[in-house]
Amino acid sequence: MMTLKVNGKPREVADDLDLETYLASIDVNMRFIAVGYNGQVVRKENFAAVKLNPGDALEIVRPVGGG
Amino acid sequence: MMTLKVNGKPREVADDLDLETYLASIDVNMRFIAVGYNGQVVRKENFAAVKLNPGDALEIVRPVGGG
Amino acid sequence: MMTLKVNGKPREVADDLDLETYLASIDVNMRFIAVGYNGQVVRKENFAAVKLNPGDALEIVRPVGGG
Amino acid sequence: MMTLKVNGKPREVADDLDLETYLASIDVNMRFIAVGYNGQVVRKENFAAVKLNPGDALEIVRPVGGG
Amino acid sequence: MADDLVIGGVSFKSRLIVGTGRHRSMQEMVDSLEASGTEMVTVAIRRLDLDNPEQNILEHINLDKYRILPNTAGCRTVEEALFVARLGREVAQTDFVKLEVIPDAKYLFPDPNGTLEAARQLVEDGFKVLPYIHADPVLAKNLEEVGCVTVMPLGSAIGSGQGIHTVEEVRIILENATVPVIVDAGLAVPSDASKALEIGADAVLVNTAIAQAENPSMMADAFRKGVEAGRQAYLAGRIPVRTEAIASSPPTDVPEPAVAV
Amino acid sequence: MADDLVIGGVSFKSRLIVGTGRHRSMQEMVDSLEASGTEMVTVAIRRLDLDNPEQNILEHINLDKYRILPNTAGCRTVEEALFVARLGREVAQTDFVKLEVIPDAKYLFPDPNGTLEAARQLVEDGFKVLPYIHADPVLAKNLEEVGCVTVMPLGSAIGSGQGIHTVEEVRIILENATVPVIVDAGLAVPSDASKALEIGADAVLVNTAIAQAENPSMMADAFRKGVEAGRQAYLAGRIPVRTEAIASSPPTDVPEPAVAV
Amino acid sequence: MADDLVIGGVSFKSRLIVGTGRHRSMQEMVDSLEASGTEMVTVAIRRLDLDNPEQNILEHINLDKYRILPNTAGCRTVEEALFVARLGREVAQTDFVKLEVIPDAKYLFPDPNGTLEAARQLVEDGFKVLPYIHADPVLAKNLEEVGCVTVMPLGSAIGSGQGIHTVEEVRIILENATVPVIVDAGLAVPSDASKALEIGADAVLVNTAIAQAENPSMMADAFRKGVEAGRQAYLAGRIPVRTEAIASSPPTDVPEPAVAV
Amino acid sequence: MADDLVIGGVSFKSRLIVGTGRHRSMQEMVDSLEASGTEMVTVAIRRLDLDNPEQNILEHINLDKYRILPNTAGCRTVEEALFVARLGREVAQTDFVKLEVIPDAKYLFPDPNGTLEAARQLVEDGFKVLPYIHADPVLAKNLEEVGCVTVMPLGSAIGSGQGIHTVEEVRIILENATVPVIVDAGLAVPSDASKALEIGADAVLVNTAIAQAENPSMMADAFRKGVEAGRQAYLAGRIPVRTEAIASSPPTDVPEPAVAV
Repeated sequence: MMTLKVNGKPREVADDLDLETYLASIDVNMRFIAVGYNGQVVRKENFAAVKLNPGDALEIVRPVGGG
Repeated sequence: MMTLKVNGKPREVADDLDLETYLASIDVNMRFIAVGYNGQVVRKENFAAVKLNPGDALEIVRPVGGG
Repeated sequence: MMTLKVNGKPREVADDLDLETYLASIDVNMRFIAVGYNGQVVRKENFAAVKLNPGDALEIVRPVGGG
Repeated sequence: MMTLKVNGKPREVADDLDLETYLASIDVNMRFIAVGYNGQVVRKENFAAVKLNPGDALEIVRPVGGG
Repeated sequence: MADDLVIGGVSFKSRLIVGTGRHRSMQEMVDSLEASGTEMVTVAIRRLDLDNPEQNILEHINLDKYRILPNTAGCRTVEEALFVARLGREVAQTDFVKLEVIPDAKYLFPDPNGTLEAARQLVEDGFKVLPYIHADPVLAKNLEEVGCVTVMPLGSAIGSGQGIHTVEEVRIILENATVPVIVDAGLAVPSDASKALEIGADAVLVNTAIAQAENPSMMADAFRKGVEAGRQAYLAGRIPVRTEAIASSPPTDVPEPAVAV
Repeated sequence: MADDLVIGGVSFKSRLIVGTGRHRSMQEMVDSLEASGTEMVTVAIRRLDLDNPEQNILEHINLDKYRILPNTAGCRTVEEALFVARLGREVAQTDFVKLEVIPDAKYLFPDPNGTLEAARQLVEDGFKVLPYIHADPVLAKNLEEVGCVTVMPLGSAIGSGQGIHTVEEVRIILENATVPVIVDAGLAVPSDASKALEIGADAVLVNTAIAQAENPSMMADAFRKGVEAGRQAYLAGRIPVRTEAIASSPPTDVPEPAVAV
Repeated sequence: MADDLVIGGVSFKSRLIVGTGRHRSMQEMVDSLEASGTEMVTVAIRRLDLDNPEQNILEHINLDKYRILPNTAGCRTVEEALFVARLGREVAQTDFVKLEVIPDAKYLFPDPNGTLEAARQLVEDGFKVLPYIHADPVLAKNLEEVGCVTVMPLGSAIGSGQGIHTVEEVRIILENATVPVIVDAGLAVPSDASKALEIGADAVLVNTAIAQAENPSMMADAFRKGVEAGRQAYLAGRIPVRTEAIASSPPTDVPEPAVAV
Repeated sequence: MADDLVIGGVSFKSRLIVGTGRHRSMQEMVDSLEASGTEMVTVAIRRLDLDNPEQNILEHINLDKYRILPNTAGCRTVEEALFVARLGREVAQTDFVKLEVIPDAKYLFPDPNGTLEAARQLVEDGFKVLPYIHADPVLAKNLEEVGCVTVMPLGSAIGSGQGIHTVEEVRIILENATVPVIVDAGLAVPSDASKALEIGADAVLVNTAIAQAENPSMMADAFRKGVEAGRQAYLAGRIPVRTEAIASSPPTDVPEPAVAV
């Protein structure tokens, strides 16, 4: 197991995990979302290529009402 | 002949004249007009009954653009 | 005895009384005041001449702070 | 002779001249003025030490009415 | 949404009353009345030119669409106003009259006492009186009490295009009024009209702003929309004024560009 | 009348941009977007709640009708704004971004220097940047020079409903601008929107005034009309402001109640 | 500089008239009259409390320094105002009267018709009448014509501290007036007083702004200075308003940080 | 009452800073400085005219009475401002500088980013910087954070005489500021100065309003009084603003003209 920082909170996840698999594991609807990985935005097509390491910071975001 | 004051100007008219005859004599289109006779408003139906005397003041008016 | 209306309130006073005597009887300081008698203002010099009758209305006034 | 740029205009001056000598030569009242030499401000005590070279830019300034 | 304006027992869908003065041509006037969506238009009463009688303005106005509101513009005294009001009633066959008693030629401000006196007599004489007044809350109340069917406080000087200087006074007039309050004079742009209706005014009267615009019909349509916008905003319930800001986007859960440790 | 607003090469018929924040329900939001006639709506970018993921707002918005304008609301620094702008681009698949760099929580006023720096980097990165700024004419010009596709000067504090305090500054921004000028923040009623467009502003952005009105859909429709009224008035050519009055009725030929001599 | 204010034949050096109401103590009143530099103070006329007659306010006011101006505050009708004016004349042995006919308890706005009628009768009765009115230019002229020695247009509601809403109307009153124009009611701060005098008003009347300030004497002195400042600015001839800037420093001969070539 | 204004460690009794530009004569300038009661005056730095050197302005100003505040007027860029600031320091032997970075010739509005950058460098170089800025609360805070000894938000365009358009923004700047806030530019009359000080501004800077008045000395004295009035009013605690009226005379015990029954 390893610990990631996901949306500001620590999360225990399995070792040896890629971003795409992780997102699938937590049932994130892929439509109209974006993911920041250690401060960089990752295009959807690259999710599989991103291997997660302990301490990685993920920001999984979606649009909300705003002005 | 006698002199009336019509719309502020003196006018020579025949003696022994009524308002209706006078208005007809000067080709006033009767639609959408009104007549003041010595400061009183005369209804159309009474034009014939108004005998004109020397010095009478007539105001023959119509609507114009206004705010 | 008779009843006057003084500053809006009924007051029992002796019969056969003049305004000057009445004002003296109630210790009114004569300086900077004025008196209305049945809606008329009475000059000071005339106070003695005003005989009071039942139902007379007196307004005894002085200046107060105002803008 | 050499050419300096003084207050934006070319000026012919003798060769081998220092700032103090030059200012004296043009009768500049030293009170309440300042001198910029090639974009640097020169303190009065250093005027003598500044040797002038062809093409040097001098700004000789004084205060004027301003808001 | 049934939200009619009722003046003297007559219902109106439009809250824009339009003046017919100062138009560059009869056609521009007709077109801008059409574009404005108005249902009541003012006219002035003047002497017929006996030497060359041109066509009568009422021949150009569709009387089935537009109610005529004769005014007493040009009258400086009570006596003049009464006479012109009665001539206007005869001309347009209506008991509606826009009462103006205006001694002052420079700013065309109305005479409060003369207006009240004339209103009293015209009401007695059976008129439905719409008096043009300074935005004086006590005068407005007095006119209502003598039986006027509206009050028409001014925004600023007639034709000045200064907009509405009298917002605070109009608010107070509205608080006390039981008859429709129509803001008249000085309006220049649709936002002036909207503003009046947003604070609760029942209608506005516009003339010069339309007639003298470069494109009167387009401006008339703009005022139509501005009046509708203002009325709807009044009914829709505006937000309060606050000193400080309130974020329109949620203040929390903002993503952080934190890099890995 | 072809009078489109063009922002970053995209044409819009509507000059009303609407925010999606602070609505009482998704249905009220959808209905008021519809009533407003807008073609572009703003959204904020926030962390997904992993524990209870509610439905995504973009599932409710008809993307064929409304262009999405992600904002960087909530960002206090350049770095945060760059990150959120890039997340927003990914979320909404658009290169449009409403840039907000707001260090001040009380009045939500933007940082002029941070905004300029972030704008510079986002333009380089290919964004079409719509920056939210104080109504500072020099800053507006600087932002235009670094390649922003509009400037968005504020009227007053976000959500304050104070209206437009910055009319004079906006006038000056308009004089110099070669990109569209969109007045944003503080608008409360349609007359605020009309006023902005009457002086030549190209569009307005409204959120709280609609979302928090008692009747959001009616207010949205009112703003639609107010914006159209203001734009038309600008195009129709308003009357000048005069110090004195000009009669809207002819000053001469007034009938006189003269009695016979 | 001989620049006296003359009201009803009486000369005043001070252009600040002060009300004596709403003070927290007689001493605060006396001190702030002193600090204000005023030469005329208003008082109200009320029933003596026969049961416990406290000391008379005029015992506290130096009648050699301050002329007394009795008012008719509290009167709603012409009849009441006439009666109270006559009582006031007797009380203070003066023919000056500040006329108030105020039917409205909420905003304390005056009745234009009642005020004109009462003024007419009081002038006939030998009074020097200073009428409190709405800022209505025609009414102001009418009051002058019946013989009032000043007109006193209101700035805003009495005691409201809203300042002067009626600047444009006061300007017009000033254009036409041949008697002194005194702005009364609503003033809150010295800038309100200065503003009135800067546009040419002859004096101001202040009460609540001084009496209810945290420090009445300091505020009274501030108003004294503000009134003097406003009058001097009027006499000194202000600069015109311009749309564009004009540099206060010379635009040319700016030194350049040019480096050597 | 010890109520000094402290700027950069220097105490001032007067809260009026005066510019020396645009005077019709040196004598008028000297007289109006005297009348203004100021303790600090601004000067610009310009090239000496080598061909006809007229007398130096500082020969006319009593340096024991007036602290000199050189400005960087005329500078469009950071580089120019740094150079002119340093020349000014040498000319007047002071580390005080009024920083102006103004790229815009028409309205003379300052560059927020250039001003911040120049301020940062001048502070590092040991200057006491008084920056002229748009009334932008965030920029004002940024300038304070880099070490400026005041901020000087503008009221309106320099020399325009439009007064203070930025009252709301200045209020917010005052809320957050820990350095003195000096309102500069656009003031025309003493009421403008009073207004600024009444809301808590620490001082004002005035030039054109005095120099170009018909009578500069009288106007200078008027501004002196206006500034004192405004400051005292601020300290004396103004009355609150109310929607409704409050009678300044007692509402009860009004005598009644009741006649006998």
